[in-house]
Amino acid sequence: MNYILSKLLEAVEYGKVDQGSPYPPNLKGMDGAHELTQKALDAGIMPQEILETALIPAMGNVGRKFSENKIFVPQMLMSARAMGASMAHLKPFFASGKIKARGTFVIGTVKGDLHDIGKNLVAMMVEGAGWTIVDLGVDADAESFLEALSNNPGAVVGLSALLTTTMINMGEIVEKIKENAPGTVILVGGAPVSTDFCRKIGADFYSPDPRGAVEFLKQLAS
Amino acid sequence: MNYILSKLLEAVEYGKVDQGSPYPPNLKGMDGAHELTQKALDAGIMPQEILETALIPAMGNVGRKFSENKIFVPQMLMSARAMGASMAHLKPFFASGKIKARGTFVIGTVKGDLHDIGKNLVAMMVEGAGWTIVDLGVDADAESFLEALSNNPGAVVGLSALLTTTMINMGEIVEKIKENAPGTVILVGGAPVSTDFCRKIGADFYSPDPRGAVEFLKQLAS
Amino acid sequence: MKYRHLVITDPAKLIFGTAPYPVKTRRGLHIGGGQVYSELNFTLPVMSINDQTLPEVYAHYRQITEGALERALQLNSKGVILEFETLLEMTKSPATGVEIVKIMNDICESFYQKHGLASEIRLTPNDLREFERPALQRTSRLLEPMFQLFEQGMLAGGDLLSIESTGGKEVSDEALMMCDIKAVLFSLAVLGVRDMQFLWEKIAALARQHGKIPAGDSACGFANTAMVLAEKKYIPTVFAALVRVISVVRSIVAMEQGAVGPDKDCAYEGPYLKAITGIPISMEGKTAACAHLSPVGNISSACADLWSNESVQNIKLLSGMAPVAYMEQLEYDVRLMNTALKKGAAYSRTLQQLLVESDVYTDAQALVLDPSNVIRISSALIQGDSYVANARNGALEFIEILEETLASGRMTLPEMELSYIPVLREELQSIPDSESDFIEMMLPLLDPSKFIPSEYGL
Amino acid sequence: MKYRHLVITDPAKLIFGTAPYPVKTRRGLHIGGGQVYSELNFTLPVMSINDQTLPEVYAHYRQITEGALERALQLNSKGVILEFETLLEMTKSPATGVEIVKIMNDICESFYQKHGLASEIRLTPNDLREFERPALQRTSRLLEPMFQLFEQGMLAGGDLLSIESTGGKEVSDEALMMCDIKAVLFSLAVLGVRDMQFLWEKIAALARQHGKIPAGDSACGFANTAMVLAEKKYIPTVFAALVRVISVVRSIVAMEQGAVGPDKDCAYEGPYLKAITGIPISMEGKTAACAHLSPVGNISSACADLWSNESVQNIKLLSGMAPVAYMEQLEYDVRLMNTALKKGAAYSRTLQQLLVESDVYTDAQALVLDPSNVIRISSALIQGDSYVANARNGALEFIEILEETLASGRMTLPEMELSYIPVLREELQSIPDSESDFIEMMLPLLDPSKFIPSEYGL
Ligand code: B12
Ligand code: B12
Repeated sequence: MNYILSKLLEAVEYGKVDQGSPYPPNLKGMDGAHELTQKALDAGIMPQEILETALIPAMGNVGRKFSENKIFVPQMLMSARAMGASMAHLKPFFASGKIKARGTFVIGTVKGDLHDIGKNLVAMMVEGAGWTIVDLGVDADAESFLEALSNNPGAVVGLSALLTTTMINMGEIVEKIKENAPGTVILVGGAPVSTDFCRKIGADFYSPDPRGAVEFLKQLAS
Repeated sequence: MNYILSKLLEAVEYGKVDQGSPYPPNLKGMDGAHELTQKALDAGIMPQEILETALIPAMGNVGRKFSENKIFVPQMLMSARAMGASMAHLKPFFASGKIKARGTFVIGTVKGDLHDIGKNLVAMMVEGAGWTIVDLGVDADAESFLEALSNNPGAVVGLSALLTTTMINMGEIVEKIKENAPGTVILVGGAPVSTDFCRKIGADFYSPDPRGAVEFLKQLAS
Repeated sequence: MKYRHLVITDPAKLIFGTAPYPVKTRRGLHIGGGQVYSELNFTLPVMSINDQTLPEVYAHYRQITEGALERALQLNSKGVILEFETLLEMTKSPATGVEIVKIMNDICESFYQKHGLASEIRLTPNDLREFERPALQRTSRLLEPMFQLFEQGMLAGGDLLSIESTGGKEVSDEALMMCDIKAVLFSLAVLGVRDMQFLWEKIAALARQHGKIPAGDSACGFANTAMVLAEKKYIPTVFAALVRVISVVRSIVAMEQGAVGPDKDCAYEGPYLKAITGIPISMEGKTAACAHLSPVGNISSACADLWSNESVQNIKLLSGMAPVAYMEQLEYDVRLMNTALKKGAAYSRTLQQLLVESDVYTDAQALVLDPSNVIRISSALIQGDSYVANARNGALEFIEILEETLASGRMTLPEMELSYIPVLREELQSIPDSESDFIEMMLPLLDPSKFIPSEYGL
Repeated sequence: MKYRHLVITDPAKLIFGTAPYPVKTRRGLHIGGGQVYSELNFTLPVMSINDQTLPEVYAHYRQITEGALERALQLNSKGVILEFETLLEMTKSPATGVEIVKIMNDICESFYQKHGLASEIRLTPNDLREFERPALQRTSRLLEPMFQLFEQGMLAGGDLLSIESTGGKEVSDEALMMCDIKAVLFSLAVLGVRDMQFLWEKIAALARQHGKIPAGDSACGFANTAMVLAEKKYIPTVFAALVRVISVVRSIVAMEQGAVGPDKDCAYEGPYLKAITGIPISMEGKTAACAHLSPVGNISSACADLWSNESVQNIKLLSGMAPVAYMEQLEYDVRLMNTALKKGAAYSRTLQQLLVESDVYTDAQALVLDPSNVIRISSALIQGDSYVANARNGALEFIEILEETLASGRMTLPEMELSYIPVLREELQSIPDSESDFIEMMLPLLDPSKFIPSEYGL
């Protein structure tokens, strides 16, 4: 692998945002994702290659370590920030079509429900896997999902719910989506949700954790 | 009320089978259901009246006391035996059409399941309420219920299950009955069964105890 | 009866975590050797078992085992017993049961190798014979799949062998409902004993052959059924308590034939078996509220070597899957007992005292589990020359204790219950010493269509 | 902070069932007056709440209340608290919540009249304000239905008033995930404290007006969330333990404004509040495994006056409905503690010792609940001149204790956890004494779109 890219991979994996950022202590003063991405572009490396060879593998490593309980969330969040710093440079190339994202992932916590810690983690990890995220926040109703889908045709949807009295709203949202945007793939999750429930409401996939969602999306995109 | 009938009611309520039976101690040596029924018939009382004015109210009292935890099962069983002694005299009149039973109740523990203590209690109390019982025993499949229904058109069905893996067989039996004998009313019960489950499989009524079944049947017959 | 002396005579020595003859398992559990372990039992949620659903069935057992051991590990568990109590389809087609044992054993082994967490499987096939009515206890072809599952299941890693056999149940079912204590005693001390001799000779021989552990056989269909019926107020608690005492002479036959414990959880003869034979036992109480309500939530743990939840479905609670939640609850109960054991006899005695006193006078069934009463009744249970006499003596001794306790004012019972006591005593007193006399007395009173005497060697 | 001295200074006096200032209820419970009571919490199974389903919703609460009290009665319960923690729809339309309180109260009253079983309802409306983002903590129109439910609900029989208010959560949610201890301390000791002052002044006044009991407000959204995240190994347990300590200065504001306890269960500041203010408290541990897994299953009961299951859905288990099963489990735990209390201080001290020692060195969050550590940290929590200084001092004292314990070898932590300790200490030490200095330090570091300073009087 190109030296700059391998450095960038390391910077993202260990959450080094830019040269000035104090974290992680052992990379103090060294280039962060910000500088390394600029250098890579300056060196003529294709944006798509930067994404595929450095950023996504880095976040893949982070996701693996996280799901093996080898790192805590803050480390993962720092990696996500470093990836964000890198993406800022790449953004123009998405717009121009020079980079193709894996796809768009529309995610939200369903109507009546405010629990978003889990949803945010899922969004972050899916973003790390190279997807564009449209986050509808909490208390999101069917209409807002339909709107997001009409703005992002072909997007995959993720629904989160933590209450036994709001997970039932998932059913309604799934129904409306399947009616108005047939063929849309829908993932569901949240503590009270189960495979059985997923099947029952006609959603496509349930995962108890972000990792499962990422794996499923990986297969979907390939 | 006629004196003989009121004595008969008492005999059944307190489980006095016949003169010789030692139980209950305080009715020692007195006439039991056996003798009193004979006397009532000899006195020209109509069989239907014996059933309606003495036996069923007696068992109604028993059922009430039982469900208020004022007596134990053995007392209830003794009453059922006393009622049986009385019914032996009345049997011919059922055959000749002089007495009309409330209806026929076909009950069984479903396929794969051997738990029958609860089922037996239900059968006994429904019998006490004036119904003819067809007991299919344990491990009963859809075919045996259909056969019983074809022999007893219009009968009400009761299904019992105690295992999470056999209650599911209730669904299959309900389906077959509703298909082959549409209009059949089906009751379900047993520890793991619930109102939700009853609804889900398309049965008509769930009761957690025999009393509820008796009440439901009472309304059905009236 | 083989046992003529108590192994434990001092109530203070009849305590949780400690049995005179501990049982060592393959992965190093030392049951009764100074600490209590959790025994987790579980079952399927509402679903059918057939060829289509088998993958799902296996997935459930995999999820349960992984989830439970993961949680036990996180809680620094000292070790776990997982009871696999089969459902009909898993015994009828032994291959299904064996496959589940394999799945579970692989997971146990991997937790042991990777993390040092020791766990073992108790394999409890269900007694298929009762599908035939009247049951053919000795000649049924259904014995074949049952013993196939025992043998292949133990080879697949089901190291502790148990069953809740049902010999005698044909008579006891009705007897329980009628509170007919003589018929109950007949079903347990005559039919039950004879069937246990027949079954456990075979099970123990198989276990010996393969170096596995013949554990025990609790009178679930009798004593546990009685408890559930008493809990619903269908029969008197006094009666249910007597059934428990009488069960002892039936369940001890497993030990006479070579079973070494840990005895199974659900009928609570355990403390008696421990006092008389010295084996370790499994018990259940408050943490089995998922399976049935209980009048002996605390006191039942007073002498436990394994602490069990009886059974919980694999369904989702707010925290996660129910077996994982119950694993946690068991582990914390067990931690408390183990902390007391570690701190020494004064502490474990005090904890036991609290466990006992918190329940003992609230229910006749609790009274039966008080360690000092266990010792006293156990002495009565081994004095006679026949199982029948022993069962009767034990039962009468319990009535003695009950009346003393009532007279002392420490316990009160409603009139409805009290009125049963003299009747029960009288009936028990009418029972003769000799089995053959008793059989002669009972046979005419029993419904001949319900059971086949020759299937019990009668 | 109003409290400058500890009400309990001797760890031996910080014990279950006994609080310096017990609370007497309408039907005669004497919480903290010498015995522990069960507090049962429950919720709906999977279903939606709307006009069509309301009858079913009511039927669930009726079934839960009847089933639970029936079981408590059968187990000779000394009394029960039923917590009605509302769901969104029951606060948004207060009439729905009030109707449920009525249904529950009627049943409580009838058990009291017919059987003498005393029970009370803890009414816990949910904090609607968080539906607006950023939340309008003081000016939101959503405060209206919340206070309607408080007032009409207490008149309908919801005698104990609680809430798990969320002021400050806008900042803490992210801070927890980043393990940003300064931001957590800001969210609790600045925003949380200010919002609690605002809310509890009102709640206490309403309660006074109607002669009801302003109970307390636990930092569920902070400390309980941290525990759940730590349980998933998403954040270090060391960090979660610190959040618990810091929560104390926020939750004690309820008492400063007039709350008298029993404090709510789920964030475990209870023992601290009891030591500092003398109020009785509710706690939860192993018997809340239905709601979330726990690293403090036994030790959390060491100082409990109410013992709670946090929450269980009304679903069917093998034994019956889950709330009934949990009622039973709570009652047996409570019986054990009450037996010890009745036998005297030596027994209750021994039981407490076992409860504490069985957990204390297994998790940093358990260490925080050891009564002697509670006293030591509590002293640190009341020495300073501001909530900020107090929170910081308490947190640093905990780090001190943690390091002593690690150094003594009684406890070990994985490297992943250990590496956080010096970082956390350093960050805590950088926090100034004065609130205004701290605000000045923090404001530039926080995302201004997330919260509105003026809604906290800043
Ligand atoms: C934190 C929390 C809160 C916080 C929420 C903070 C926030 N910003 O999210 C606060 C305090 C605000 C809160 C409020 C309430 N809560 Co709350 N809360 C919790 C708690 C303790 C932890 C939830 C959590 O964050 N877990 C950590 C995250 C990381 O896990 P997670 O959400 O499960 O997500 C993971 C997976 O599920 C999955 N996932 C999640 N979403 C998705 C989506 C997809 C597509 C996929 C593939 C995967 C996936 O990946 C995630 C990462 O691993 C739970 C307890 C519990 N046992 O879960 C109660 C709990 C969910 N809350 C409960 C209740 C009752 C409430 C309130 C009603 C309380 C009240 N009366 O005030 C309000 C409701 C507000 C509302 N309308 O939503 C109950 C629910 C009971 C019920 N009937 O269902 C619970 C179970 C607590 C309990 N035991 O009683 N709560
Ligand atoms: C007694 C009993 C047995 C006895 C049965 C004796 C008999 N002749 O019935 C024996 C020992 C044989 C037995 C065997 C088994 N059992 Co069993 N058994 C029980 C026990 C302890 C009590 C059941 C009972 O009789 N209750 C008393 C009666 C009066 O109550 P009831 O049956 O619920 O009936 C009442 C109501 O439900 C209602 N009702 C019942 N039917 C109907 C029908 C209608 C129409 C209506 C309206 C009402 C109604 O009215 C009744 C009166 O109030 C339960 C534990 C429990 N918590 O229920 C386990 C239990 C049901 N058994 C269980 C198991 C696993 C088994 C075995 C597989 C064990 C094994 N491995 O060997 C075998 C299975 C055999 C089979 N294929 O059926 C599990 C079930 C787990 C699961 N997956 O569902 C339970 C829950 C025990 C446990 N906690 O693990 N069992």
